[in-house]
Amino acid sequence: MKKRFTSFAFENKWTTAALLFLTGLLIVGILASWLHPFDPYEPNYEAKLQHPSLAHPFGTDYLGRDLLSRVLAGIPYSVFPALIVLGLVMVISLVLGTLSGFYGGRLDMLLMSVADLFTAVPNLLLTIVIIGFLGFGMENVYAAILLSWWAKYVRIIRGLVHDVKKEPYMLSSRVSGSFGFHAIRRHVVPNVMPQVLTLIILDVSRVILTLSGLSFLGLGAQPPSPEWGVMLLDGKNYLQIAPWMGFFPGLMIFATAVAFQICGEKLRSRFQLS
Amino acid sequence: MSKSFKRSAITISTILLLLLAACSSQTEPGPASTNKPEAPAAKRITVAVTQDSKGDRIDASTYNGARAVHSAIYDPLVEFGEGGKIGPGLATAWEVSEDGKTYTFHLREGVQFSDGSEFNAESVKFSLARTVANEENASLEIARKLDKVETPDTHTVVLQFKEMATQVLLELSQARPFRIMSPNAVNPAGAADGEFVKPIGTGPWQLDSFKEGAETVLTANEHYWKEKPSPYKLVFKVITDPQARVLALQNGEIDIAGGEVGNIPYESLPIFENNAKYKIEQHASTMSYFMVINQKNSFLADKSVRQAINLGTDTSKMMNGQGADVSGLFQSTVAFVTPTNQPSYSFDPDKAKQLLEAAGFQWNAGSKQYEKDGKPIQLRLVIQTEEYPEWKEMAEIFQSEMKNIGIKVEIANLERAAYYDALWTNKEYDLLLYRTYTDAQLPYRFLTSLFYHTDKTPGVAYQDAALTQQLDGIAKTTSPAEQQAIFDRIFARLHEEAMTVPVYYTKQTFIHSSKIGNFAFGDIEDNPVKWHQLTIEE
Amino acid sequence: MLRYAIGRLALLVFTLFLLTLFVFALMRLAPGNPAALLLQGIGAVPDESLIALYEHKWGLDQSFVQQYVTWLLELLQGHLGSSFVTGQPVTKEIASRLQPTLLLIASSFIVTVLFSVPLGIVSAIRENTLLDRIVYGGSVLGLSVPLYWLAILLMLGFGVLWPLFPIIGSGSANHYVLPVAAISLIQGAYFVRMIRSFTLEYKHSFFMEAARARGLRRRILYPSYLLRSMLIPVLTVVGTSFSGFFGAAVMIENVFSFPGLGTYMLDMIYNRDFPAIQGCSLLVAAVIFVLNFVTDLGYYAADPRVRLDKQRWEL
Amino acid sequence: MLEVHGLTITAKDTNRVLVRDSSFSVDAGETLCLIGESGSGKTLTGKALLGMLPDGLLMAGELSFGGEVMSGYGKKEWRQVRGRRIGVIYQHPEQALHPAIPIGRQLVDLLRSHLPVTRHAAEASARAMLDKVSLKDTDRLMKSYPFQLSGGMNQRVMVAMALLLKPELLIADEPTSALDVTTQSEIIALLQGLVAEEQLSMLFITHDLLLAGELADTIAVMKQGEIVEQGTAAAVMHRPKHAYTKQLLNCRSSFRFTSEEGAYLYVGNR
Repeated sequence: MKKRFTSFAFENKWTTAALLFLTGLLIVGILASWLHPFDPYEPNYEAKLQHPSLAHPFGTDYLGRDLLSRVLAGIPYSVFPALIVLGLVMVISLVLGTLSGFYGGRLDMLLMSVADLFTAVPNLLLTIVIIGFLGFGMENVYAAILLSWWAKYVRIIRGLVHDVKKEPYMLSSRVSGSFGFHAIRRHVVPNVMPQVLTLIILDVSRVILTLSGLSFLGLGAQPPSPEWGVMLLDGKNYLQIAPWMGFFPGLMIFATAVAFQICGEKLRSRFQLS
Repeated sequence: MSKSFKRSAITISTILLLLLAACSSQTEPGPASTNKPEAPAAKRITVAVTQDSKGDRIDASTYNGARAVHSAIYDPLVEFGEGGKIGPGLATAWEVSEDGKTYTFHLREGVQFSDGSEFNAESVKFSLARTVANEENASLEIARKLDKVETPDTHTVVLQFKEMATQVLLELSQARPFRIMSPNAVNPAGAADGEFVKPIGTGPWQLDSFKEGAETVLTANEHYWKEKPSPYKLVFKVITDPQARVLALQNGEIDIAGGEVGNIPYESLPIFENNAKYKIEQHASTMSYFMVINQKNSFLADKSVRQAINLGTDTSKMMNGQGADVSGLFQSTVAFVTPTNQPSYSFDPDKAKQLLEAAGFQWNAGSKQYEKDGKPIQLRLVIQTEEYPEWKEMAEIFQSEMKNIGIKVEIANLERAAYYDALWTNKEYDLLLYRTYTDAQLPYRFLTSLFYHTDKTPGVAYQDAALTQQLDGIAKTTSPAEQQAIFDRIFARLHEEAMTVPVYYTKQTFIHSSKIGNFAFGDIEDNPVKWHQLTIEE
Repeated sequence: MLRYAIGRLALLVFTLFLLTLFVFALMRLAPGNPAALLLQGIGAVPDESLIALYEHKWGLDQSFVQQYVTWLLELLQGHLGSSFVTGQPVTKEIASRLQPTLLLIASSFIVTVLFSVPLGIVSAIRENTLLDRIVYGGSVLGLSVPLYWLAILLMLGFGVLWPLFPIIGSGSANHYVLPVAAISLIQGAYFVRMIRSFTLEYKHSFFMEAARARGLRRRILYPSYLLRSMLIPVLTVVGTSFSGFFGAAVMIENVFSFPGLGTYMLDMIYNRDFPAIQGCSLLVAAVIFVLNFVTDLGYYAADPRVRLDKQRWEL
Repeated sequence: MLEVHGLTITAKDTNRVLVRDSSFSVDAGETLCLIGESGSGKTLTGKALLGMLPDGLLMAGELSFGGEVMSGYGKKEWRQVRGRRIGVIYQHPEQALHPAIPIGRQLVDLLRSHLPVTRHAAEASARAMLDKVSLKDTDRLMKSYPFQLSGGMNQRVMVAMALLLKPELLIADEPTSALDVTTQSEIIALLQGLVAEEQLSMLFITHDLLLAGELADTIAVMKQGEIVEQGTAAAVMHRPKHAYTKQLLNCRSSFRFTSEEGAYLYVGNR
């Protein structure tokens, strides 16, 4: 397995760059506390809204806090939870999507109607209730995102499973009486995985942006959290005065998204070959 | 083109058409509504507002619709002047009986409603009766205490109250709900409980057209009695997003924005400063931001902690330094506030620490917090940013200042409904950033609604028997001198018990394009600008 | 086919019923009391007596089941009760705000599909060329920019610095240009990525290689062989995007101050106007379910394996 | 007919050699069997003959077909050869046919890609070809989809499609490995008949030595990308020189029996 990984890592320069960026994120995210040049939370009124400079490569925000430190401190609040949420969404929707796509019939009907239910309910309402009910805290915001996202994935995965189920080799394996679960594990999942992986990779940045959207509607992370989505929202208010306040968190979200895309793409092609 | 391609293209397009049909099956026939062809003469002055003004349901006896539109259409009997002085409105003179139960108003002659009908005692009787009949207004003093309304002649109205009423003139001067509406505005005409038809008032404007969620258009009332009616149309355009309002000002889709009615975030002001195309108008307001204290919290029950918090708050840092003049809960523009009668806590973090230590709090060097028998001082500050976006920055500044005096503050930026739930019902806050009311509702109505404390109805912001007694005293006298003496003691009591944490005195800020001339602020914040005096210079 | 459609419709009605119950319960759980909020809005003190007055007027003092049953009976007679905030019947309010939203969603849907489906396919066919890289980069950028940011940037760019289009309200046709552009770019980015990866998947499938091995001409190979096999995945992507479009419309309507269903719904949720929220979610859900239903029919038509599952050759 | 000299296929990024310096030839009307275990490069060789190597692989060596050198062909030239002068059939016919397009249409599309024929004429010759591969009820078959047909029927359709344009060479890449034993022998019989009747030369790729022994005029044995032994069928089957060929011969089954049609029925060593 080791040889496989190194070949994967240094296959081409893009993948290497992406992997380096992600490991960098991981390391800084974990060791963040003593890595920032400045304190990400302490206001410094003399240095309000300063242009990006040598002292402050990303400039400063409306309270004079160094944006580079805040962006670095924001990693554990933005990237890690996004991955956890996506992991959970993937597991749930894979299970439900496969079951309903593979077995069909009443189970499929029921799952689809519940899925339709969750896609149709305005997810703002859902989020307000969850946060209002479970109280504040980022895990509740993520639970809300989870609840409103799983439905879409189940529907897509069901469509994919539908495709795979019709493939001839699937017919032969069912004809030969292989037990449903075995067929799913050996045939359906490996075949659906490449598409599901693409799906999930696509949505890494969207989870962070959904958070930013929720903060736009007054439900996101609490001040003074350096979560990227919230910083993006603050940046919008200072668009014409201090454009860097929105630009750099946005740039980080973009870079993270690109890195995940590249790794995901390469992982997916590896999936296909093996 | 091979057959197979045509076939698959057809399949895809049919599916798309099906989707489109399903989508637009509910749309009403007719093309997208384009603006009505503009009457060539009337040029338009466009004002940005944050919410739909529900122009077609602005009934003078209710709180429906936007305050600015309400006060542009209807006039009050008496007007609210600087510092709470009551001036003549539709009533030229008035007398208040010794026992405060009889108010006699002498009405202005020769005034007509916008539909040409006569303004007289009958129309005043109709308006007041309709407002009192509406149970939603039950909490107002006039609605509670009014006995009957007599009209000895066509231009005199006498209000008889069951018991002494001291807030009559203030309530009459407010934007809602006691302004005067023509009896023809309801069906059947003149019936106090008639069905509302169309807003007809004596004010400078009348309703021209209304497009829900988009705009309310007013035209001048040619019969306006006070000044020359405006030659232009006044358009209140709904723009919900603050940045969109800034951009709409920049590209000329709106001419005026700001104040409470269409606020422009203060951080966007630099875009318009020293810019010839725009003019920034500023005017003192009567509203101030302050923090409500929850006495149930174990730390906040201790007066020295409340005082320490006041001393530790550097209000000069708020809103980029504009908060420097904060001293006491009410601004100097509020009625009964004199330069000397409002003691206040000036910024002194060391004194704050001394107070905490005197009250038995030990400094824990490790957590850099004060604690008492092992429990560090931790407070939850609840705010909302939907109506007041600037509160987020203020909360963060407050948080860091409290850290300097060893108090840990956790900010909870709640969604609007959850915020008001916390304030009015479930009390899940230690500190809550709120704001005072404005103009005629200050100081008495604001103080009674938040600080009046009885066993049956506990005080919302603070529960203090002495303050409640003083408020009762106000209700027993109509003489300004006596009321002033009581208010002096009330302000002292507010300060002495450190019942609130004043944070910022608001200012009314309007921005308009420089082609709009003769800009003048109105008498109350609900009627912020004398719209009818505005001119358009080419 | 008919039996399948009827079964699906019955399921749809059942799900709608489930939805109304779900939204009804959700609103009772949400924090915030409609009466207190209304009183707060008009500057009165929300004390118990006034709150009780309103709650009685709106029937909120009845039990949950009672409220739901009365609401359901009213629904069957075709009206959705009247809004707390304005007192107007909800049906009238929704009707007056429906057109801008539907026009916005329909036009952005068409624009998105027209530009992103072909772009996704072409960039997959011309894999690893310059075009593919640009499309790849652009779509990732589209996936990393929040919708409200893009909307503001478009307003600044094409409404202020280079004033080509109006930026407020839905007055005339060119009021729709920037909002539709904002929605289409974001949704388009997602479509392009999905369609491109599906096309790659099918492009490398065995029957395409066999077809090339038979020397089939490109003019037949791509338009019909590749496209025909793409029908199902395209439907999957399009079929699951409707609620995404509506979510985007709510956000865009708020930034561009569109007098549509989006702003209305957001206001009503903030004011906890139960009948209005109930009515809107029912309508939105109905439209989304119908569109999902149409997509399923599309599956049926597009995939012969589903259609002719029963007619197998018996040797 | 088909001359291959020094064919070498290497992977671009890891430059691993997949097929090393292989040379063989197929004369007109003859059948060459290319034998080797899976992964020995036999399928890759088949793809190289049609210029269908997946990108990421490099081809060296000289290919000539009917006297013309093909190694330097561009896309356009290859398209003239594929399907028209060289036909291909695969192991999984139902995957090689488009799942959502009726069989008739796929045949007509093939014809119209190469010849300026009207739709009607194309359908007629398609039907004729289906008869030729002894498929019954062609009208209904033309409108059916691959998933509706059995494995054997699909393979017959593949053969019909491969021979529709009267190619000179047929490449058969393990056409019978996925079929049950009876269908397998029917397809083999069909191929033998067509080769004889059409004077067709065939490159038959398989891992089944016995099947090769029965079909082939000449046999080439491939091991890890290299042709280790080449010669007439009789020579290779009875007087194998290379140890690997002997090993392949020994592990064939210990018993066989004869079915009515005289085709050998045996249990192959999968």
